[in-house]
Amino acid sequence: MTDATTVLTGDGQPAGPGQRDSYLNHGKGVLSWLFTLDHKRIGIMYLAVILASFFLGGVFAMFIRTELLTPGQTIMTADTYNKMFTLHGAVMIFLFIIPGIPATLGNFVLPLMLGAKDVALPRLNLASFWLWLIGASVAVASIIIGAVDTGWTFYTPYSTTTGTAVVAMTLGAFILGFSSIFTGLNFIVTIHKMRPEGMTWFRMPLFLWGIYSTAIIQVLATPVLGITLLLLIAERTLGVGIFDPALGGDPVLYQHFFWFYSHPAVYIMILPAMAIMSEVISVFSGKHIFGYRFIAWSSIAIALLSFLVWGHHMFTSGQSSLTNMIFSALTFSVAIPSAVKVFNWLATMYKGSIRLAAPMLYALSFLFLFAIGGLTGLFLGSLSTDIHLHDTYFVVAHFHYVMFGGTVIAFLAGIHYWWPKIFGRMYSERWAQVSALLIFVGFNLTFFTQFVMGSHGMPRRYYNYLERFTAYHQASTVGSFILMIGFLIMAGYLLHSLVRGERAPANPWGGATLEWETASPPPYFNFEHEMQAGDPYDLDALSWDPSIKGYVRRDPSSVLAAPRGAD
Amino acid sequence: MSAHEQSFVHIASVRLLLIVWVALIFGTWLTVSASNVDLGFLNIWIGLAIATGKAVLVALYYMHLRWDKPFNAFVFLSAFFFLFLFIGFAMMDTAQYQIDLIPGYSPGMGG
Amino acid sequence: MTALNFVGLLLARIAMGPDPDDGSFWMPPQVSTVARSVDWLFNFILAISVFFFILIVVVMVVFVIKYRRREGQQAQSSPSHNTALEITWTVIPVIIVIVIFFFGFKGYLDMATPPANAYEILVEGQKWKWSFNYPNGYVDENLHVPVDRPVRLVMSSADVIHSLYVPAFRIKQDVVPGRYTKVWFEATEPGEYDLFCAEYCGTSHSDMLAHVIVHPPGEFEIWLEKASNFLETMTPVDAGRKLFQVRGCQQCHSMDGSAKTGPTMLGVFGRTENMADGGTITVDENYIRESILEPNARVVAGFEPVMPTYQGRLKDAEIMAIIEYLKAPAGASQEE
Amino acid sequence: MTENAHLETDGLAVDHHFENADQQYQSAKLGMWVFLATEILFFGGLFVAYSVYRLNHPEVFIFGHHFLDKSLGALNTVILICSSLTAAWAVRAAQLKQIRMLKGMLLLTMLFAFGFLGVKAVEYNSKWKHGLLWAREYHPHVDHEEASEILITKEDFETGAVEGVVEDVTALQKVGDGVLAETETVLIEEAPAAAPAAEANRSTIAPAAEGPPGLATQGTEESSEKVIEVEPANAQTFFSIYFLMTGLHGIHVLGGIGAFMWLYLSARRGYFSTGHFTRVDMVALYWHVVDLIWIYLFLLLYLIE
Ligand code: HEA
Ligand code: HEA
Ligand code: HEC
Ligand code: CUA
Ligand SMILES: [Cu+2]
Repeated sequence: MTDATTVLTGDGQPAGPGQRDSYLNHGKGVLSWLFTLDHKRIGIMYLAVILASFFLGGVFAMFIRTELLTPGQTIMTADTYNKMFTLHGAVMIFLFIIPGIPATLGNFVLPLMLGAKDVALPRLNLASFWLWLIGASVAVASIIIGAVDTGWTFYTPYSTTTGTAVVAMTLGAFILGFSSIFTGLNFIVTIHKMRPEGMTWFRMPLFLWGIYSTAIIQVLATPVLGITLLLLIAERTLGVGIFDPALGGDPVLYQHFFWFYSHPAVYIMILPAMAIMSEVISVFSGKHIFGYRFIAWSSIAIALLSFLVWGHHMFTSGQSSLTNMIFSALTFSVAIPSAVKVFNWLATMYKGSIRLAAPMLYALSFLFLFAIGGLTGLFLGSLSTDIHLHDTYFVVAHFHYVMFGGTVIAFLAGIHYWWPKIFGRMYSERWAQVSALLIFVGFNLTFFTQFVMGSHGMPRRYYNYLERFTAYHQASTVGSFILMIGFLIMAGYLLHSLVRGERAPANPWGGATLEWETASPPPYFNFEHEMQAGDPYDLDALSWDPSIKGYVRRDPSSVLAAPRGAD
Repeated sequence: MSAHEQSFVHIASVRLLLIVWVALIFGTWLTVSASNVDLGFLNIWIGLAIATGKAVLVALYYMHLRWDKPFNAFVFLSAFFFLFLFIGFAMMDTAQYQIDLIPGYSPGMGG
Repeated sequence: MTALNFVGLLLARIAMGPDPDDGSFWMPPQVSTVARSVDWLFNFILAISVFFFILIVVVMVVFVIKYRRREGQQAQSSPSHNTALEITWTVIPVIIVIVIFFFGFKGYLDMATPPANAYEILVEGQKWKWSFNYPNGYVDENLHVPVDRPVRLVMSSADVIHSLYVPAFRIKQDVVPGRYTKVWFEATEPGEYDLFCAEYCGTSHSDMLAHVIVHPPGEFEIWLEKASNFLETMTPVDAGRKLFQVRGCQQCHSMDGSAKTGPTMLGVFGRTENMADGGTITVDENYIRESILEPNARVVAGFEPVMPTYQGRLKDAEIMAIIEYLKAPAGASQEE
Repeated sequence: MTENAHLETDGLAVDHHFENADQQYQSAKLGMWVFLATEILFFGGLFVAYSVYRLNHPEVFIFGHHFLDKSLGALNTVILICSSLTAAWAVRAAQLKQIRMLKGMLLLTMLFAFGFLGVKAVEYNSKWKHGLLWAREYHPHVDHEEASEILITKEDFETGAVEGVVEDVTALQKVGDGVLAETETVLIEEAPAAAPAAEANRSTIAPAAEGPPGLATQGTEESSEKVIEVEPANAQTFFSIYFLMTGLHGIHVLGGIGAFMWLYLSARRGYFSTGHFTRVDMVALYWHVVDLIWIYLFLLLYLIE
């Protein structure tokens, strides 16, 4: 590994003379990024495009909230509004949150945690990124050629009869599905085949357990989304009459197909979030994680049980009563492993040494918000209450609490936690706290009001609403603007950190997983040594070194296996 | 995973390949003949049993599962497990709500 | 942080003012026999949720305060797992959710099994209109029901999926093309309540509303009798106007000259229309009749052939009335 | 009966992030199996649709499958089994570095695959000619260009050669074991001697006294009564499912041909002389799954009774 001379790093910052070789400056030019096989670069490219998608989805959200400021028309027509929430939902789900954590942080961190040089199948990894790009382009193209107005669920027969660009959007989602499958497949293989010496299954960092469980769902559920969307496309283009009642098809069967994927998909969203939580809470409490095995097993349990509950989205759909009852009963089973995790995280904080740095602030808001989101799932899982609450804003609030309050908040925790590792720079802690606070307050104002109006009977996907819901909607809209300001601040200080941020030490937080053993940002081949793994939560093995403003291992040889031969 | 583990690959003999081939052809003949005998509801199950027998032969011998890591077989089988789950629930539900359906409803078929 | 959140909630509460529909903080008024049990379960789950939520937040806050990192201080040691404890907090939620499931299931059984003597009303959903067919053949755009009497709705859809939702009754059921779905309720308070379409169905989904009018004892029959006779009691023009509203025509046809999904009906009679196949047509009685019964036989240029047929759904006398209404000068159609 | 061999790992190029050839091979293999699992669930959706419709409307499937040609289906099954044999053989050849044998087997496999598609094309063509397509394109009709296959024509009714058949049947044509009528798709079947003609789903157009000429030989000698079965409602569903399943399968066959082509070119370039055989192994695994799926499709679509 030679010292590089002055080169441009990937994010455009000039690297100082004599700067160490890192994956960021290992190759130059756009092509060295677009066709890289390096999991770290792929992770960063994913991060860029996925945050862009989040921004796009967020813009749609702000249009939605602005329109709902008053009943009737505020800024757009009904047809435009219907397209807005469809695009908001579809972009947020298919482009942003499903690939979200695994493709970005998972890609970057997973091989590092394994002490490996890369994922097992780097070409597939790149292919998955390209599929994402293609799929996203097709989906975004649908916006240009007339957008879609079906809701992100594409229920037939509305989706087979509407005149909007359903085929383009579903084709996009179909391609994105394969991107997701390949990511999951890759992680399964990597975790099976590339664990370093000493890392038995129960010595894996819990982040890996979470990503692994996610991958199981990605691999087993996503193909069904694929065939569902393919059938929908065939329905529209050829008229195959499987889902379209006009041709003898069954629209409720479509819903079974859709939710067979899309329910497990919500755990594709939350499991990686939980995975991040286990790392962050332990590290910022300065404590060994509590109940490792329960947390690990509960991830697998959630993944498997998630396949048994899809019918809870269909309690009022015409699904038979017997099926309703079975699905309601099974639904509650998923709540148990989630509860286990929450309690274990709390117990981890017990007698700890808790630092309220930005990642931990997000972790604490996660606990707060996910508890609300998850607990409101109980109202929905229970049959008689769901009949009333289904398709109202109560559901909208529920899923924003779990998806935003859960996944997005944990994603932010993860971004702040690994940011120094990824870019080798620190961000402004003070601004991070301000934005975390704004997001927390804005979020609750936006969506807690929606629980109340939902249980009062405000249906979702409503462009127009009765006078008496106005106050709720307006409070919600105000909240969403606070939320937006929080995000703009975040975008500001993170961008600033890329250029001006203080240099980060290898281990700024005192994490004991392997990614903290290499430089920030890591060199091209990740580690100078072959690594071996110890207990990933043995935080006592580290001590603070004020001279480098970071943590160092008391006994570095405990993680080093043989030195690496020249590659 | 570890360097000291010996690489181990199975190579199927020509004889084995041919024997399996004969068995598969025989299985095909058997399914076709079985379908010509009217055994009521049993037909479908017998057919499925023979087809599954053929599938198992292909998987075990042509796909080397018999000598492969058990985990690979587990992965493959779990796909079937989740598929049956899907089929099972879907069949249970659709059968239950049949009475609500308007028989032969298909206004778009033009007749 | 929690304090701030409570401030947020408080602000929201103040902004909302008193509960607008006379319900409680969470729920609209209870107007059906099942509402009470639904609300009971809702409150039960709410109590459990609040308990666990407060537990979690309090524990979290206490830990954060008590074990806050202080200069040079390390975490104290404590076990990193405790099987008995972990099993406890696995089993307790298991028991709780079983209880919740049980009550939800029990409440649902009541909602799913209508009493034998229920009064039956046929409901049809179409974009973006509800029609309620009473046993005597009368069709209304609102749902009128007697108080204290089980009512069963047998529902079907003419196009896409809709969903009939009456928050005050706590009932909701999708209306699916190609099948009959059913729902029942027994209203307990006379009054007027909202009925929503809860399944997204396109442009005017949020305007696919109706009222539920619960009549005091004895008055429902009187209302039905009077309403059913409108062809006799009203002038043909008025009856036509009513039909035009009730039967969903105005969802697609305006009376003010603007084109909606279909051409405006303002001054339609005697108008010369260009047809999609290139010909022209002067609108007369026969053409209107044909448009209603076989809408796609001849399609007006510039419009999609999406108008549903009313064959078998409108009686001859009713079509006559509609024709009279469409013939009437604009003034007649303005008056309310 | 079997030979075990230790792979020579020395001298094989190993990607930089792997420690040795075995790890690389096992990773690829696990990856492939996971991919095959996704394939099962991908196709699985169609099997769900099949099961649901077949369970609820068996008459549609009974009716529809008569129009498929069992013998062509069986032929294709045999072809695919042969291709599986050659694919498995190709793996063996690659493992043993028998390059000529490998190339031969790859060529044979591709040949079989094309053969399969050819037979499929014949079948599709016949459906096409009679309008037996998926729902929106489902317009069954007699193909008058194939005059020789037409069993009964309008004249037969007029001359009284056939009695008792409803009037608007103007021509009957046999397609597979099914019979198409000009105005209605009907099926001529043996009526069980004792059973009354009007079973629930066997609504009859008319029990033709003699049975239409030309069909008499079809039946067994004992029961002479023929029932013309009317097309059940939503018969199009069968053909939708038929085309979806065989179509998706056909696309997989095409993909397989592409993959074998790639292997063949690699073989010609000498790639497999180095001892790498992972690629052949992976493609063969994929191909066997394509075969596996067909085994079920053949049973479920052609052999319904
Ligand atoms: C990240 C995504 C995510 C997650 C994690 C969840 C988690 C859960 N969801 Fe949610 N859900 C969605 C995303 C998600 N959901 C989406 C997107 C929709 C709507 C889609 C649409 O229609 O557009 C939806 C809709 C939805 C419905 C359908 C509502 C309807 O349309 O009528 C139901 C019904 O059962 C439901 C239930 C649950 C349950 C029981 C959980 C459980 O997993 C929750 C478990 C968690 C806890 C229980 C909290 C933690 C535990 C404790 C605090 C301890 C105490 C606990 C006990 C005593 C049990 N969800
Ligand atoms: C991940 C999922 C996700 C996320 C995060 C959000 C976020 C938000 N959603 Fe979401 N929403 C859905 C998924 C999501 N939504 C889905 C699936 C539906 C159902 C659709 C359907 O019915 O079909 C829905 C529906 C939905 C509705 C209901 C519409 C209706 O039924 O009529 C509403 C209404 O208020 C709403 C509002 C919002 C708001 C205000 C946000 C805000 O939180 C958004 C805040 C974000 C921003 C303002 C972007 C700011 C970003 C930047 C400035 C850049 C940041 C850069 C860096 C961090 C570097 N959403
Ligand atoms: C779903 C929308 C829809 C509904 C509901 C609907 N129509 Fe139409 N109607 C159309 C469209 C679109 C056209 C133009 C295309 C055509 O001629 O078929 C049309 C055409 C007509 C015409 C011919 C107009 C002309 O300018 O020549 C008449 C008359 C008419 N409708 C009457 C009615 C009446 C009466 C009803 C109710 C009983 C009704 N429509 C309900 C959509 C609708
Ligand atoms: Cu009808 Cu929504
Ligand atoms: Cu769900």
